[in-house]
Amino acid sequence: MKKKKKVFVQGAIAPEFIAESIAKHQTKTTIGAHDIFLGQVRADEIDGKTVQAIEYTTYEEVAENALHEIREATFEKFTGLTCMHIYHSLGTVKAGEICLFVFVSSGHRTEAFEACQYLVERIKKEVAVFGKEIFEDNSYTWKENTPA
Amino acid sequence: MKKKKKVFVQGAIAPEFIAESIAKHQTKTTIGAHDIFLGQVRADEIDGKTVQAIEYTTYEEVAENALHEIREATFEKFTGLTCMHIYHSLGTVKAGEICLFVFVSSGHRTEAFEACQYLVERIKKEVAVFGKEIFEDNSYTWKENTPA
Amino acid sequence: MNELNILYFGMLTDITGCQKESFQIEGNTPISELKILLESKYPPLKEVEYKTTYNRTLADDNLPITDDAEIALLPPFSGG
Amino acid sequence: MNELNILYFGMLTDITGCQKESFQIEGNTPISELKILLESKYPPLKEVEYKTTYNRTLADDNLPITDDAEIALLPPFSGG
Repeated sequence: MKKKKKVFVQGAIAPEFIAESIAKHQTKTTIGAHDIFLGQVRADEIDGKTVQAIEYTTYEEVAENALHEIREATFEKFTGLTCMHIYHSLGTVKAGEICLFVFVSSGHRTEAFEACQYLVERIKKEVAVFGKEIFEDNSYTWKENTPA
Repeated sequence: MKKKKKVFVQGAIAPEFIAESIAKHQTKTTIGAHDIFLGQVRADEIDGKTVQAIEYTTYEEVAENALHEIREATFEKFTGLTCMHIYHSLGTVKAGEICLFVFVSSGHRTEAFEACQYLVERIKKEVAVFGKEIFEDNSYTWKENTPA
Repeated sequence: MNELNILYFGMLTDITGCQKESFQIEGNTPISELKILLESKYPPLKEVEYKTTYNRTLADDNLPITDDAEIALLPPFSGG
Repeated sequence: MNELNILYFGMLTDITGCQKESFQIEGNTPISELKILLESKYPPLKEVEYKTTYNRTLADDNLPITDDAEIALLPPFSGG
């Protein structure tokens, strides 16, 4: 059993952090394809009010156990994967900022695409994270995920 | 008819360039999902020799016409797309460096995933780019794309 | 008697007004019984969907609570 | 007579030894005839797969060449 990797980061995920993650893979020359999914907070309009930010909370140990299981299952299902990285924000992420970063690498493109999409679907469905959509007047509503 | 966008860049695509592209989308707050595909040059072993770099050439006008058509078809097929960016290297790209950057954004995740994969398949198949795989002793072989 | 530490997450905290509380129950009470007790304390809980964990593992309603445990009530997830 | 500018790409340049050359043909010669002429000049061309463009547009073999044109021979693409 591999060690559990750090997934949760405080606040938004910076584009520079994504660039650094990409750069770190340039020594891995069996990789031919990366697929990166980024979730960005939308300024949705709900009942006439506009979302300014989402505040994320988690049940951290339970979320990390689920992520660990999802990660292992993905490596088993897609045997050509070289790497897999998942980062999710906690706390406040403003509209336009990035709250989810899923990064999958493999020798060839099809596995990278399929594994990345598989991961994102499972993360949204099975990981104990809760989003609170905050409006400009500080009122809020609880985010609901749509099925794919 | 939209104007043709610049696709070809000289040499490898830098991770910082990718970060800048991501950052530019943070003002577009209808976006909820980005999918980014990166093609990276593999150090494949072929007949006992290892690929050090790929040298890309193109028939530029013909390639740009095809890309323009692919872009228009993708916007038509995936009507929820917000943005689409395609960059491909010309000249020498070393093993481990990035030669293709396809960046698709939409309100929701499924369209971003599907459009990105659709674009990459069509680009590989329909765009007049030729890769010459260079070995350590400066001998070479012509790259062949595998079907998805 | 078992001493439970009950955690509430997401929208459930709007119903309970707190994120955690202590709760005492008879030994071997099944999760389903605990849910009835909590739903009578917080009636709007009956109207919402939630899952339950028992010591940080998802638990079926018929599982008996056999020790001083951490129980959490989790509404539908909305990460990403 | 039409004055053609013929371009070769990728692995085809290994066969022809050049990236472009001038070539004269009778007016209204179809692409298929031009291919036969080029394949007799460069026999290994017969063994490989390639597409042809006529003034930068993919062209069928039966299309007649009606002007001084740019013709390109393109082997399978291998971008990305």
